[in-house]
Parts: sequence; C-alpha cells; structure tokens
Amino acid sequence: MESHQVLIVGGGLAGLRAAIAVADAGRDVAVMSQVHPVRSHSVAAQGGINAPLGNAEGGKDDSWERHAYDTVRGSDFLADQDVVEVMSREAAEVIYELEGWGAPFSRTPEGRIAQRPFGGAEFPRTCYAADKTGRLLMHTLYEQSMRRRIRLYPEWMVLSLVVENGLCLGVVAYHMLTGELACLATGSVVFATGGYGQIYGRSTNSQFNTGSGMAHAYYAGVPLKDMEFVQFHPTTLIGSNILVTEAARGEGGYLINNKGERFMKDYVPKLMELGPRDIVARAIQTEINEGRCFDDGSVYLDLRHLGEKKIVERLPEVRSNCLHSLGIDPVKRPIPVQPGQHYSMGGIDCNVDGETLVKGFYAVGECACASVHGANRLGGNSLLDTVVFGRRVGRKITEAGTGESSSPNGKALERAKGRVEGWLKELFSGSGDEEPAQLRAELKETTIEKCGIFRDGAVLKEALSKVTELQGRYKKLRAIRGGRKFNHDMTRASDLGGMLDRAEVIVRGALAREESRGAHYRMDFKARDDVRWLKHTMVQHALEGPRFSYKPVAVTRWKPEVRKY
Amino acid sequence: MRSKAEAGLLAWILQRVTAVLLFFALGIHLWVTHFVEPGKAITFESVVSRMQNPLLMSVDLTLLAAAMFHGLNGVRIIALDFGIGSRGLRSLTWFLVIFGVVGFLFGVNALWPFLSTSGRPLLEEAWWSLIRS
Amino acid sequence: MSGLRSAAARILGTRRTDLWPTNFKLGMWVWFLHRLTGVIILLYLVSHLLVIAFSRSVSSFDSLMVFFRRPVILVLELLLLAVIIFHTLNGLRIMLFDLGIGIRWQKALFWGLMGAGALMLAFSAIILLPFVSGA
Amino acid sequence: MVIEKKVILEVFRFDPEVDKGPRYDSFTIDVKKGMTVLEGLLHILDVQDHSLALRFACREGVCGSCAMFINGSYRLACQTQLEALKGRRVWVGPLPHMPVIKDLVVDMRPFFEKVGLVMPWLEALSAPSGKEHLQSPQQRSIINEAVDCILCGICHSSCPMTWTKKDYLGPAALTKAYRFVADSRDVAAANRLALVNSEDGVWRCRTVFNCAEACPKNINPTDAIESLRRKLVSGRRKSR
Repeated sequence: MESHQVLIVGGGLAGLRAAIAVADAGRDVAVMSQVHPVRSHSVAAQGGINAPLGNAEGGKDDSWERHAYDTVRGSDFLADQDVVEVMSREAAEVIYELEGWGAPFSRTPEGRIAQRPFGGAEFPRTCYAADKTGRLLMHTLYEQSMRRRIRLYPEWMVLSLVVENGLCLGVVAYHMLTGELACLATGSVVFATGGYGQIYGRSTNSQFNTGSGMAHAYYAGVPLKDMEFVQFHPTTLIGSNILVTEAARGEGGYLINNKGERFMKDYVPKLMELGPRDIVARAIQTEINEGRCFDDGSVYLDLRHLGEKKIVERLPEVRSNCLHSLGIDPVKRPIPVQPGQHYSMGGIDCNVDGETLVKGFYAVGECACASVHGANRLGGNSLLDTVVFGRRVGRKITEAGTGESSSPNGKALERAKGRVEGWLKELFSGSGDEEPAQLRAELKETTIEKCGIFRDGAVLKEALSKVTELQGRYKKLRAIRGGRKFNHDMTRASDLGGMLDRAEVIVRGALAREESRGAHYRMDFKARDDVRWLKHTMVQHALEGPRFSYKPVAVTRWKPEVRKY
Repeated sequence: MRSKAEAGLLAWILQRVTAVLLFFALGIHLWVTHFVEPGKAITFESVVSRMQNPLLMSVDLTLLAAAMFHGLNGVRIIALDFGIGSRGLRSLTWFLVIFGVVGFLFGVNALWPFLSTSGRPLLEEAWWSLIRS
Repeated sequence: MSGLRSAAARILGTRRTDLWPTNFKLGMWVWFLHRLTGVIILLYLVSHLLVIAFSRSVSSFDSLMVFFRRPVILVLELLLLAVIIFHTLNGLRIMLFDLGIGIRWQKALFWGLMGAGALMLAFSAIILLPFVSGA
Repeated sequence: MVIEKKVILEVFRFDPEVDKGPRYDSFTIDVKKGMTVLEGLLHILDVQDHSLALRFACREGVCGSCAMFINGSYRLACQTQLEALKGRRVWVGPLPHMPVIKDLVVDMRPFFEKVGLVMPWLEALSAPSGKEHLQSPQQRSIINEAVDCILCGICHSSCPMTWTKKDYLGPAALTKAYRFVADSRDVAAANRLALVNSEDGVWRCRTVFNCAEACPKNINPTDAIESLRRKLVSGRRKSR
C-alpha cells in the first residue's frame, strides 16, 4: 500500500496550489486526479481573477475593503465576512506570486498586470490574460508542480474517503488506465474536487464535474453547506451551453432582446450589463420567459461595436467557441446566449483554513464552502478563491503537523477497499433494467426545469418526488458491462448515485429556504428574509436521509442592507 | 554529453554551409560546362583547359568536397529520419566518414588526368615517379 | 477516398490510416521528395566520378562525350537538372525558415519557388537543346 | 431538434490486453444541428455501446482531452462538427503513433514526460518591491502563441520525427521550452537551451509542418523551434 503524508484529490487550481504549498514546506505530497491536471475544469475559466491592484484606469482608489464589500454585497450578505476579508486581503499577494511563477497576464501599457471591469464590482479589478485566464493559470501551476517534482496520480478516481472515529485515514481509488483498485494511506487528505455542474442540465461545466468529491465527503459524515445556492451564468452559447465569459460584457458587450433593446436598463439601470450574475441571469430568463427572446429561445450578446481588433485581442476564445459551436463570428453577428448552470456556491463545510469536521480532512476550491461566495458569487472571485484558500490549506496542513504522527491504519483501509470492491461487484451484477444514461438525463432535466433560476414551492415538491423516484430506480440499475479498464459505464454509474443524493439535498434545501437570496429565487417568497434566513444551511448524511440544520452567518463589518445596484 | 549536443549543432551548421558552397560551386560548374557556349562539344581538351585555370579547378574541388559532406550527412539525416538506433547511427557515421574520405581521394584521383600533363591518374603518376626515383 | 481508406483499414485490420498518402500534407511530400532527390543526386555524383575515373585517356573520354550527345541523354539530363533544381530551391526554402523567413507562408513559398524552378528548367532546356548532335 | 443527416461513425476499437488486433465498429448516428464528433461518441457511450473508452472533459476545446484522428486529420473531437465533415462515414481513431490503452485512449505519459524534460517553468528573479515584474505588451505578445498550448498531444502525434524516434522531444515540448526562453521575465534561458541542444532536441526538426497544420490552437511549433535554433547558433557565436 502506497502512503503519502498529504494527498490532494483534484488537480485543478485549488489542488495544485495546495500541493505546491505543502511541497514548499518540504512535505511529501501527492496529487490524485480523475483527469490529468491540465485537463481540469479550471482551464475553462475565462474572464479573470479579482484582486484590488489598482492597475487599471479608474481603479486607483480600489482597496481590499472595497473588494470585500463588493463580495459580501454580491453574496447577498450570506458570505461569512471574516472569510471574505481573508480572501480580499491576500488577493494581491497571491496574484503577484502567480505572476512571479510565470502566469502570462495581459499587460497595461506600463507593463503592469491588466485589469478589466466585471459584474457587481465597483472598480475594474479583474486581472486577466485575454479570455484564457483560468487555463493559463492552470498551466502555470502545473509547471510549478513539475518544478517541485510533485508526485501525480493522474486518471485515478477516488471511490471512497476513509474516515474512522472522526479521523481521516486515506482513500480508496480506481486507476482508469489499468482498472486496478488501490488504497492510499495518508496523514491528511485535501479535497479539491470541484463543482457538481453535471447534476444540472444546461451546464457550462466539464463532463466529469459530477461533484463526486462532495459525495464522498458527505457519505463519510462531513456536512455540506448552502447546497441550494446554484449559480447560473447569464451568458452561455445557445445549445451547447459553452461559457461566454462575463469579460465579454466587461469589455462593453450589450445584451439585446428581440425588440432590439438593451433590456438591462429595466433591471439594473446603473450597472446595465455589469450587474451581479444572479440579477443578470434572472433578467435574461425573464426576457426569455416573457417571450422577448429570439426564435431559438435566446437573447443576443452583441459585441460588434467593440470592433475586430479588441475582440481578437481580448476575447479570442469567445470568438473561436462561437465559430466552432455555432458558426457565428461575433465580429459580424451578435451571439445568441441563454443562462446556464455554472457554479456551486455550496459545498463541503469548512473553515477559513479548509478544516472540516473530520480531523485530517480538508476541502478547498469549488467543492468547499468556507463561504466566501454566500448566495451568489461574483465573477473573478472563484479563481481567487482557489489560489488563496489552496495556499492557506497547504500551509495549515504543514503547520498542524498532521501526516507525521498518524501511522497508516492498513486494516481500516483494506476494509474500506473491500466495501468498494463489493459495491463495484454489485454494479457489475445488477439485475435491473434501468439505464444509467436515462436516469442521468431525467435528473438533469428535473434540476434545470424545476430547481433552476426561478423556484417555486409547488414545483420544488415535484422535483423532490422526481428525484426520490430516480433514487428508487437507481437501485434497479442494469448490469455494468465490460472490463475494469477505462470503464466509463462503471464510473458514470457509480457517480450517479452521489449525484442523485446531492440533487435531493439541493432540492430539499431550496424547498426549506422560504426566501429569495442571491441565486436562490423563490417565486412564492420573493423577498429576502434576514430575520428567519440569514443563516447557512447545513446538511449531514444519515441512513434515513439528509439531516438539515442551520448555522449563523459571520457578520463583522457590514450589516445586511437592501442590495441595491 | 556536451560533445553530443555540439555534434547536432555542428552537423546542422555544416549542412547549411556546404549547401551554400554547393549552390555556387555547382552553379559555376554547370554554367561553365554547359551554358557558356551552348552546343559546343565537351572534349578531353576542353576539360583540360578548364582545369588549368586554378580558379575553376578549385571550384570543382570545392564542389567535390562539399558534395561529399552534404550528400553523406544527408544519408545520415535520412537514417535518423527513419529511426536508426544510436548504435546503428554510430557505425553508419564511421562508415560515412571513411566513405567520404575515400570518395574525395578517389575523386581527386579521377580528376588528375585533366590536371597533369602526363594524362595519367594521380596514383599512377605517383607510382611512376616512385619507380623513376 | 475515406471510403477506400476505411475498406483498406478494415481488410488490413490496421490503424495506420495516418500513413495513407492522402493524409500527407504538402510539408510531408516535400520532406519526402527532398530526401528522394538528395539520394538521386548523391548516386549521380558517385556515378559521375566513376565514369570520369574510368575514361582516363583522351580517346575514351571523347568517344564517351559523343555517345552522350543523344536525345535520350538530354531528357535524362534535364530530369537530373529538375531534381537538382528542386533540391536546391527547397533547400533554399529550408534555410529561409532557419533565418525565420516564410514559416507562416511555407506553402506559398514552396509554390513560388517551384514556379521559379520551372522557369529555370525551361530556360535550361532551350539552351541545352543544341547540345544534342543533329539538332 | 432537426435531424440534419445520418452519419456512420467508424470507431476504432482495441484493447491490447484482450483483443488480438484492432477493429472498427460502425455506429449510425442521427446528426442534430451543431452536433460534434464528441457528442456523437458520447451518444454511442450512453446508448449504443457502453464499453467504448475515450477521453473527454471540457467539450469546448481548452482542456485537450479529446485529441483524436478523425477522417485523416488530427482534431479535437469537441471542435469537429459532424455536419461539416464530408461523406456519410466518419472515421475516428486514437492519436496515431501513440501506444493504445483502450479504444480511443492512448498513453499520454511519454508525452508529458517529454514536456517535463525541458525545464518547463519560469525561473525569475523576485520582482522589486514585492509587486509584479514589469512586462510590456510587446514583450508579452512574443509568447502570445506559445502560452496558448493546451498540451493535447496532437502536434507530437502528427510529427513524423516522433514516429521513428521515441526520444525526440517533439514540437510540444520544444514550444514549451521556447515559451520560457522567450519570456522577458525568465533568467534560465541558457540552461533550457542546453537541454534542447541535442540531436533529439531542436536539431531533429525537419520543418515538415505537420505540427503547425494539425494544431487545434493554430500554434506554429516550427516557428518556436527555429527560434530556439537561432538562439543556440547566435549564443554560440557570442560565447566565443
């Protein structure tokens, strides 16, 4: 049995940043990832990463306080303000660090890191590298991990997190390339496994973003937090739901309905297209629902007035995606867009250092919820979240000294491996006739239609009964076919159970929360209710079903106020 | 290690240098033999008179040397392109070096009748002078 | 063509469809032809030296030269010239790349140079025509 | 959705541990508007043959997972529209000249090893006053193309020099080396140049341009390799 002092699960920005922090402290660290790190979904982040550097014109008065305030206000005051403070205070430092490691940011004429305006932000503070920011940062961190010779386990998929007596012991994982099942003993495990976009239909997320990490943590007894808050990105390409970055609007793009109006004037006249994501997404969906959309159910994102030079220089990826997916050149024609699922604000409950209820188990990135994003994340804050808290988690682990004292508990791990083995055998010998792909399709349809941008008690109840039905049908899956090696049928079927359980958590959480806050908008409770609902939803796994509880929000500087833009 | 790296660089540079030399030498060679007086027959005498011109003679000798290097290094490159192993490459390189040197001397030998008044190739000439002495 | 390729691959059970010549882009053909022409020129050089070496006397050399004054030889010589021109001009193209010239328009450069090469060949053919006895 | 046409996907199938030899399986697909080869393959995976192995992730051409050999071209399956391909049969195979693990999945480990050999990271002096290094937009634009590489392995697979010599660093690794050599912030160009200065490094490029033709991001690795060569030659002259 292999063992490492620290195991990072997930090779995206958060995972690699944590791994680098651990390696820099001279600890033995390994990164396990379902795909090779440079295939992680962090590469799809386009627009940029927030930090109050004040490099852009009109951004001179920016400060970490303004950044923190914007974030808190964007979160509809659900974010924990102490955590937000930490993030915005450390923002500039981590950006400079990334730059020093080679991140090829776009530059101002003076040679400083270029910044652009983003939704819900008072100043232009989103540092960018054209519209490839996530990808270029990802490659930079991958390069730095090569420099530190960090051990990689690419194409290894964690199938179980092993926790005994409140102590994390390691993981059981499946190697895609060989089909082998192995357990790995570790002092500490960090989950940086990303979001669960694939639970939803019309998602911008990667095909493997099923949020399996959240599921394993959930089953291991770690609570999930604020799962009902699902971000919908206002602009995704019609049909394929490929992301069109907020930078397209940051650079000056217009949103236009079928009457040719810039309809955002009816919603947030001051910020227009640069409102926070929840508001813009709702605005677009309203236009679509009320019939002011084009025949294909889209509104237009018009970039033509920016001119070819600016589009080619600042938004090349948007242009190539439009050309490849729709055959539309945004230089010449407006882009048909619709909102799509984009980000999960909720996740594994953890503190500002990624520590969870389980000793030796940490969470960071999109799969974690220390709650910087609250009820609605601002564009450009997710990348920042990953690197700031990735670094913090890495440092915390090395400070805490975990990984040295704990001796590998081989027996418990072997037992867990046996359980996983048994579960896989069950999958391969299933006698039912339910088709996993069919269940997944029905799940995605249910979530997007019944627990989407606009929610309603009655509809949520329908969604819940549908999800319960699917959970029942999941028990009668057909047998999985083929061998163990690179078996998508197996991985997708085993993921599906977790997806269904998390969908249940999301729907139940949404149903319980009788208010509208950030991305969670109830048609039957349109107002925010700070008296009853200024609190985090916590949910823990139990045999009889998810057990909900609530936790207060940390309010330090900024008292909740009406969110006006 | 260092010398191996230098070999790649040196071979690359020399291939280009000989290419340039060949461009001019072959150009002059072809021009003088075929294009200056088109239709005029090439005879032993005409070649002898050409070779008596030291400039043209040196052009032909350059041509010979450069072509030998360029062509044989070309063979080595082709062997590399089609995936020769490192041991095979080493034997091939030695073979080509020997082939090149022998080929160059053979070429000079073949040109000698045009250079010497005796009309005998270089080796025979040398032999006869040895006998005489 | 892809149908043919699929049939071939199916029969042969091979995945080497990438080596099917239709998949060769211009650069591949040029790379291959450069090697081919190089070998031809090298072989000619060797035979050229051998011929000269074995025609040591005035009489044998001159009779050989007379023998060479035939149309078929002229055709062969023009072919050789074409080969040399190709190798030279493509060599020039390669060296321009080394200087950082034309990498972005390598295809245009190739066809441009080949056009020039064709002109050179035509020019040479006209000049060399009287070399054939009786012409 | 309107079905535009029916297409027969001929998909390469091979598990070296089980099968005697590779074969091609035919799947008939109803092509909807905008459907990509990847969506076709995922449809096969979901509905027609659950045992198909392939790599996929972002479906928008930035992760580099789904590099394949489609109708005689090196392509990203997610950026290849079925409608746009001519003919009724579409030929899908794994990246050629790479060891097949199963079906369309090839072993990318040798490729990533090559990339790791060229010191593929920035070595910079720490920036003055703990801020960013200054880099003018012009300096940044030099590496504009090279940083765009998504390490999909297409250029490596397409280069005839990697077919015959497994030790050749290949266009992707050399482009990576160039990306740092040309970065105005980097101070380790000499070390990196020494690493690529070998018969299996920059000197093996034969300017075949397969890499540039194949790159889904329109990068021209030949340009990068030639730049490295010029730096090596001129650097050599300088050091004398």
